[in-house]
Amino acid sequence: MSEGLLGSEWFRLILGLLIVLGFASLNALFLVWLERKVAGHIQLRPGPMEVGPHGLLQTIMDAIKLMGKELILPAKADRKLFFLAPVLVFMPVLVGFLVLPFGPSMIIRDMNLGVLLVFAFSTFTVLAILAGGWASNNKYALLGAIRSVAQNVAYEIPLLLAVMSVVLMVHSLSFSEIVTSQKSVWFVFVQPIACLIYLISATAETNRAPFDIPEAESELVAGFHTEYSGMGFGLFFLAEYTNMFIVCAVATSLFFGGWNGLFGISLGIPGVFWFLFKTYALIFILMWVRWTFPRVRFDQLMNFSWKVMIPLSLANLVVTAIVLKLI
Amino acid sequence: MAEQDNTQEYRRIYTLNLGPQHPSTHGVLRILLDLDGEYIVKADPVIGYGHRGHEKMGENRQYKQFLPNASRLDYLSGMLFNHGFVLAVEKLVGIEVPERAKYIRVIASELNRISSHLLWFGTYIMDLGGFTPFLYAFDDREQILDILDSVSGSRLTYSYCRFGGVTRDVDYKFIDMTRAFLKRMETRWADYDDLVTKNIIFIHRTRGVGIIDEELARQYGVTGPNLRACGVGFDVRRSEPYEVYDRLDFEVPTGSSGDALDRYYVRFKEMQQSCRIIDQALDQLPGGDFLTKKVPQKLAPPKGEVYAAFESARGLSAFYLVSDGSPGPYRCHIRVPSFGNLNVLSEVLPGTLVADAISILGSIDVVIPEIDR
Amino acid sequence: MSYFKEIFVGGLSLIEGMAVTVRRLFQPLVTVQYPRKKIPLSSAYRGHIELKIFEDTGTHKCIVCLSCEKTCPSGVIQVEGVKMKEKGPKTATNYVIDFSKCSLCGLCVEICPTQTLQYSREYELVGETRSDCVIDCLARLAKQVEKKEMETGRQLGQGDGDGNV
Amino acid sequence: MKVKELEAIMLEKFPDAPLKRDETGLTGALWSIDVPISGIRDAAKAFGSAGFFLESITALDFEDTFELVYHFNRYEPKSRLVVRVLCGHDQVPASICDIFRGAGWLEREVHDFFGISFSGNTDLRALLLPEDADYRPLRKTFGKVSAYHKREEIYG
Repeated sequence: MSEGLLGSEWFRLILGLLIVLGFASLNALFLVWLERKVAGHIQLRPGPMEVGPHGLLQTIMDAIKLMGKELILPAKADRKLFFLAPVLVFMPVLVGFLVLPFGPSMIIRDMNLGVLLVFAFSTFTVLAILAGGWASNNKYALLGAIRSVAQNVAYEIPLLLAVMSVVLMVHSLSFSEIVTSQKSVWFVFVQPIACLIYLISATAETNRAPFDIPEAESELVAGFHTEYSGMGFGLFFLAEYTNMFIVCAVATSLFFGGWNGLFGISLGIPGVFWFLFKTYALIFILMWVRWTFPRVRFDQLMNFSWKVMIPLSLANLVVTAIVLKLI
Repeated sequence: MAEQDNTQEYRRIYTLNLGPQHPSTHGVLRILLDLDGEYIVKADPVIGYGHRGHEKMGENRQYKQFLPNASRLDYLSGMLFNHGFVLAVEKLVGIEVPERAKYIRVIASELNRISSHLLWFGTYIMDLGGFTPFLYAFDDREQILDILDSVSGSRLTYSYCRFGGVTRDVDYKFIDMTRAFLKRMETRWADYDDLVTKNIIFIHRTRGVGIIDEELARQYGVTGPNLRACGVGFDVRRSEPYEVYDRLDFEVPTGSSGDALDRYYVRFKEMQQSCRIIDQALDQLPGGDFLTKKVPQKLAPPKGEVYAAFESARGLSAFYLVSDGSPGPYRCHIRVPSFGNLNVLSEVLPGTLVADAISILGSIDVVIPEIDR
Repeated sequence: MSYFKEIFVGGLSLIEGMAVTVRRLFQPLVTVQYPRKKIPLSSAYRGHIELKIFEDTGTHKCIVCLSCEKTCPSGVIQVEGVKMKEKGPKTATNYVIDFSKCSLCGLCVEICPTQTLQYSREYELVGETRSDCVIDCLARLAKQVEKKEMETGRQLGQGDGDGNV
Repeated sequence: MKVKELEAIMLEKFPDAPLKRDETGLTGALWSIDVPISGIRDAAKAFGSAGFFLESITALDFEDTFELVYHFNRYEPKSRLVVRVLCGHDQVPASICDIFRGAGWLEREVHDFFGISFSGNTDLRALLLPEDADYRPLRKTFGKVSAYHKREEIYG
């Protein structure tokens, strides 16, 4: 009986969800700490140092503080939408965890449409951002929300085209199959341009600097979450970092061989550690980029997408298709 | 039908209140922006939030009592304003300044100019969204503050110059620290070039943005690096050399197109020129007194007036003092460069994006409390 | 062609920028964890003013000439004194500064005829009310004298002791 | 434009108040000219076409009159020029904000501090003072004042 329970799909799902919830929150807190540490050391200062060893508990304390704060509703704001938006922004990000291949047997639900599911749901966040920006009844928030929509639409296309080149090579939308086919050679060596396009578009998708124009601090104060306080803001924050983890995890499994070691050499390290190591390395690069560059302007961002990224990704896709056909 | 169109047009344009509390208005500035989408239709800067009545204070104080006020006008170049005020009073009363004091003042002023420009550099990149150069610039600026602290005892509002000299002589430690700073900066310029000047994103954010041409600058009395960026090599240190600037060899860097990128270049090169000036001044630094003994405790200048111009970090500044023979001025007017530099915004901003507005505002380098006085 | 060139040069410039920041990642930190570690004050540091202790008298030399009070631009200083002897200068009975108004210009220190004013080296100042900013310099001096006597183990100022030289 | 030409123009326009040259430059201005209140715009136009820019406008409050002081300068060494305009306490000088567009704010500031209105400047809202300020802080009748002189007591 118990074996039946353990093996049942439902048990697996519920356990998975619980693990995902815990992991997502802790991971986001860790990432915030990591971001502050990376930023600090790049800027020749130590970052958080006071709470816990090397400030490790700082973000946990911050989260507790955020939970204790009052949720302020601006005058004439759309009450329902205003409170719905932070929830809406966080839920789709969690769904992405369902199909992420942490290890050969560590996928909560190995769907044959896994890649599609992740991107379908990650697109959903833009709706929440729009809702939050609109409901705030604040011009800065609205401007940020509008920018966010335009940006996401523009960068979704090269992102998906880049993913498409990989999918064409594997003939599958399932993460485990994509990862398995990178056993000997990672796709980053086969598809370097697609990988670069994916990483740039993913940065834009997650609204990270230098593409953080929806929340452009020096222009729009805080962009779409200007009016959010307490845990409302906390959820946006959490979603941003979880989203960052997801895009990097997807990049890891699409281009950097997922749980596989380099050229099939795993050094006896379990696959899940390979996966996490590579994901965090990618996250580190995103942070490094963020703390180096100034922000691009809105129209330049769009130009870059439509004039450089999309033609490039289309060309890459066509070349991939032709080469595959010839082989 | 026509009426309906009008109402639609009316709704298209909305007002955004940029400031007084906003992350990048450099002090308490408010700009009323009429926007069409993200494009600016009309801009109206509103100032005066930091008005302290320095000019009225000047009338009610003795000349030397106004000394601490001078550095508080433009707190980023406190030494320069302090220096400028002392120049004005010395001119009015006719006080001879020892050579050594002149050199010390020039060194201190140029150090302050670099620190002001470094702060501008950092905050400007921060306005554009890059946070890290800000802290690198502050790291360098900290060296200057340490140097000035070691001689004036203060880090921001120096109050270092006195009528007829300076409060405290410089020692070998000061000279060594300054030399070490100059040496350090030689390697830093290359880093700034790699990190910012050559950066494609930065260039795209600033090239062709917020063009102030010569005619516009003349109309609004724009001075300083903003004027030099449009190709006019006008610098008070050159045109009316005060102290020992005529004995020092330095260039007045100019740009060509007057856009934000040129303003950046000009300020960047100015920092390097200031380093050159300091280097020469240290070489030429003579011995002797640092403060003349002949200044009476109670100044009694002759009746008359003086208009003493000097080059602050932001441009042509001047103290206009009218004396009625009493120990305090009858009228004390301060010409501040940021006034004209900000005034021009109402003509530069329309037609640009909100993001550009921030870029332009940062690039003209205003200090609002200086305007508010 | 210029299109590709710009992408290439632009990309290169971005990588150069990242090289600068990553180099910093391995450089020693420049900041100091303040309350745990402190930077030495510069010798010229200007704190609020205080009365100097003279070795010969063991106290200050204020003669209540009121120069500092008159020269202060902001009316920070309040001095009161009484005449202890028929001839000679007054002795200060009250020397109070309101530090909240002080702009640290140093005019009082420069004008003092007996050089009995100096800048203190106090910089960790905090107050909860306005009255916390009011510093009684004579009381402060008395404490400093006491401390100095404890340290050196001898009575300061074997002279006449009331400020006269 | 050469200095000679400018001097000729000014002499033609204001025959009884020639352009005075101060060789010592002790006051900071190389030339000075006293212009009647009706002649501000003519003078400003002449300086504008001679390539001058407006450095500052300020006023002095004397017991008998206001004195408006305009400082012009050129992008050349030592060419500052000061224009003095006597303006009675109830007189309204003409605005030069269409000749020098930057003059608008400077006139607003003078209006703020002294209550001098400039005819032709349509935007005389308070610039540095609060919007509802009804006091003129730099007049010698406001607040603490150390002295209030007649003009000749200072300028002789």
